[in-house]
Amino acid sequence: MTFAEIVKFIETKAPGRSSIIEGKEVVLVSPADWSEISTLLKNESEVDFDYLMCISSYDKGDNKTFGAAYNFYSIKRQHYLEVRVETEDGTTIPSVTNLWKTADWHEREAYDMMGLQFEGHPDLKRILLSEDWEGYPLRKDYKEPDYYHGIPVPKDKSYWE
Amino acid sequence: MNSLVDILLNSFSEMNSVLVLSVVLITSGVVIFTIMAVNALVAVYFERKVSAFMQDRLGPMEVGLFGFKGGKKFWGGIGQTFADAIKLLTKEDILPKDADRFLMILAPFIIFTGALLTFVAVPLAQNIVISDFNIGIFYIVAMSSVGVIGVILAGWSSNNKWSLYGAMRAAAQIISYEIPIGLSLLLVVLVAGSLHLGDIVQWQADNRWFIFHSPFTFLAFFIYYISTIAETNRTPFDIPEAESELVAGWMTEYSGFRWSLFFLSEYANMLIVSIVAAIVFLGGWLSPLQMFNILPESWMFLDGPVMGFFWIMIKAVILIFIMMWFRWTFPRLRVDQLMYLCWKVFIPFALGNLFFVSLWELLV
Amino acid sequence: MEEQTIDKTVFETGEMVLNMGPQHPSTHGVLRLKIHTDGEIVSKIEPVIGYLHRCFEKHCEKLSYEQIVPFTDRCDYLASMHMDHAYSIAVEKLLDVELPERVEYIRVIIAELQRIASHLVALGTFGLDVGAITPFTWAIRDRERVLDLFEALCGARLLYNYIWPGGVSHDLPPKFVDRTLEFLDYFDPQIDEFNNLLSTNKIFIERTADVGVLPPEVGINFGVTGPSLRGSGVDFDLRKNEPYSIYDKFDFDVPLGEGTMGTIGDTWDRYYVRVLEMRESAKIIRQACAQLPDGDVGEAIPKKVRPAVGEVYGRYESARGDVGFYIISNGKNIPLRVKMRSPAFCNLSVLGEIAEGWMISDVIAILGSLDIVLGEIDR
Amino acid sequence: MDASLLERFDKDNIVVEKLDTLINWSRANSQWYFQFGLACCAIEMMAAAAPRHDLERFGAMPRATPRQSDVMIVAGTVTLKMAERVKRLYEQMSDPKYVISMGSCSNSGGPYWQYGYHVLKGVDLVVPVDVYVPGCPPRPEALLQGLLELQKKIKTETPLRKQA
Repeated sequence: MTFAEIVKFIETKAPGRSSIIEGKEVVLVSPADWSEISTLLKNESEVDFDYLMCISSYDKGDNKTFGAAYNFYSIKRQHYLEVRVETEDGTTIPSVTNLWKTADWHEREAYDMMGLQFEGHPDLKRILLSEDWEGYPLRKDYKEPDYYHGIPVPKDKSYWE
Repeated sequence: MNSLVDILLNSFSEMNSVLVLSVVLITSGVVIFTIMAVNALVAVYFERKVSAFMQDRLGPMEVGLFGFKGGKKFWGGIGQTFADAIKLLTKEDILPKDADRFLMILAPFIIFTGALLTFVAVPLAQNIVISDFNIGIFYIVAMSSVGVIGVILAGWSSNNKWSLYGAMRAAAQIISYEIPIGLSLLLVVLVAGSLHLGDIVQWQADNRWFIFHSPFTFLAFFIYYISTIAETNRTPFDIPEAESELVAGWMTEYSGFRWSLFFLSEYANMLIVSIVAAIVFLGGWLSPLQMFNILPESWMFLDGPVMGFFWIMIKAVILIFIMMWFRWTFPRLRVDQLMYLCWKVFIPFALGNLFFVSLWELLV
Repeated sequence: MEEQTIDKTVFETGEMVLNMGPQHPSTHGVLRLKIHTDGEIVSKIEPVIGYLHRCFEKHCEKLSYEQIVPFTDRCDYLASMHMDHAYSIAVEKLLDVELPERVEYIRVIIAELQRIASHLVALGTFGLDVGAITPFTWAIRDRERVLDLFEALCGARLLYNYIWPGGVSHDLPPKFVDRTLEFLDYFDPQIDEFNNLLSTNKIFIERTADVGVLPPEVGINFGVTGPSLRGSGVDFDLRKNEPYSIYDKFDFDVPLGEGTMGTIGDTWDRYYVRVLEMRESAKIIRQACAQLPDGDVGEAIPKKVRPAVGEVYGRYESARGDVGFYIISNGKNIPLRVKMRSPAFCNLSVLGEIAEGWMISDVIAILGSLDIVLGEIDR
Repeated sequence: MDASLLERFDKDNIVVEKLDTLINWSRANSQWYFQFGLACCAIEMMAAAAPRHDLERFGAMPRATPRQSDVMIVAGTVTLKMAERVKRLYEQMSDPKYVISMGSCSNSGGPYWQYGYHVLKGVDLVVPVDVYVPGCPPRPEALLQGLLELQKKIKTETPLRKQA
């Protein structure tokens, strides 16, 4: 199926719940509708997205809008779809762990790096950084700490120059 | 008058009995310790070279012996094991804070004592033996099991989970594999009618080597040999130390001198089981020349008693080499497969062997 | 007499939590596994990762498109060329440039050589995990020959920085094709030798056959890709399914696990698929070398990489599976966001699912068969 | 007896000096290294141990446990999450112990020096380093030279006498 066909299919099944970002082959879904749409993508045999490739979190740079981009692929039907769920900081995105197990670690990573909250995730904790790390490093306004457990993080650059 | 202890007892017989006892003990101890140390030095170098050649490497090359650089290709690195030994002796010995200090110190000595005591009855040739027991085989089998106590203590006292796993595995493995070893040796005892190692070799001189005696003794040799590999914790049965699984198994927390005692005992055990296999199944200090009888009469000096040490060592070294060959070729078995091999393959076969060899002796 | 009370907790039994790593001989780097065990049997595994988190994605936000290439190298350090290639493909998709044919051929030759090198390490270390040391040294010995080729190509042994967005850094050195073919002639019999030493060894089969079976549905659901998924019999290889570069011009098979020694998708299958893939890679290299056209490799390299606003999801079949680069551009020469979809990250997440109920030794074998590289997992 | 020799005998103790040489010789030539692969450099460390380069020629062989190893080759990037473990593993090693810092990352943070918020800028911030091997990654030959430099350093030690 091509992108247009997939969009049409989603529109017939769940009218008005999704939109297309202009000029791009990307479906935009609001967090409130995401659990419905994701169930549709997984379970309807016409689309049958059995393989969730990647969840990429992003920060638009205005300190407010954060989003997650979901890249799907269907190994059976060999087609591709990108869905974005955007949220203002503070609102949560429904987790898709119950549909795709691989989302477990990807969502934990998005939480760890960007601070996105996933509702319904079984064990949402940091994955790459230590439990006691402060801040979300991939946010544009992140400042790296001076010390971590007494170890200096940015090395004193004075004697290098 | 054919063992070191006898000779010592006779030569010092006029002295006070306490003095005699201590002289005998110290002399024998020093002799055995020397044998073990030399064995470990040679065997470690041998092992490193063998492994290197199997892996397309060169092995130790650069370490000469105090300025002596050695030959070009093979003998390079001849000082390697000396350097290792001195380094290990001068290295810090760590006792972890939460370890059971007493047991942790005791364990290596138990293992070492086990190997040392076993050596008492192991002949290096006809009449070259520390003490000539008339129940030699029985004594060796009994004494070589002492070591496992040390292994369990070492694993338990280290207060390390890897060590504990290693110890539990070792306990299961070593005790299990003693049964097929005992059964295979029993078969030889049954045929030869003696527990005395000299008598067993004499029987082989009169008849033929045990490995060629009957199909059942042939099989028994392999059961014995493979079981001894398991008994000495060598690959493919090295699951108690299993470097890629248990870090270093029951030796994980040991360092320096105490660890070198483990090392010494391991190689001593290899030598012991190989010599026992050579004596019991491969004709001990008998030369293979007599058996095949292809060389002219003038060569028969090779067959004499003087050459006994040479022949027994040749056989033992070949067996040790095969052990090393295994180690650098095979992957490692899993715990349950190891126990399966012992309880469901070796022990039934060894028992069957025992039965059939009795029939063989009756009928043939 | 005082009444004696017995502390009942003494007799209670419970699970033991074993902490494997971050420093352990067979965790392939700095992975930590929290293993809940009942005796030798493993009841639960929790992988703890992040001990090699080197802030790749942060660097991507600070550096220009060209400057990111060395960092992609260091992600999957066993298959650096694949990472470069994957990233370059994604950036080229964003830039919409057409490459000279020679560049594509060079890239394919290099990528397949890299696949051989990477699989050799994977197989060797897998041998190490199950306790066989010699296969490892043999594999490294053969890998050195591939590294020799790469060294002639770009002067580096491990991290190459050779494939760039828009091309390759420079043309093949003289006689490179001859030397490559020479290597392949040497290498084909080595695979047989390796099989004799390890793959068909009875003990090895006992250790790996029927162990840690990964059912295809579970694998797909967990996002497992690459040889690990193909070992379960799923015919999914991007080189065939969605041919990128010029893979549609070559004739090769995609080896699948067939359950030769046990169940489909067991550890042995995952292992053996890699052995077969090395043969297929050799096949591709031979074809590419025969067809290699002349031309200028520097033709398409853009002076300055400054893509238009947009985003792209580039996919690539690396030695470990499906690598994805999700790049969002805001029109500057520095990307807004680069997210790397790491195959080993997803492959590792399935470990807890398939390794439960097996023994500690099996967990190590299963982990080895998933062929993880921590640099790529933690990024 | 020569007065100067006598003086030397009193001051330095010739016997101890010779023993020092022996111990240094053994320590220098039996550097068992701790398998401490962290990242990219670990692959080059493995290559150094493998057939073509063969670290074992110099008597170095890998040990899996810190207790039995003499030299820790920090091969790869040390992250902040890992730093405390590195320190702990170093403390678990038995004396005398040495550290070879292999590669730019463990020397100084390497390419991750500027923006790596989670990368330790040099392993020398947590453990004392004896030899730095530069390179990203260093070639196996470079590691071999690092080992030889360490041997030279060990041979200048005086383990039995008080340090001046």
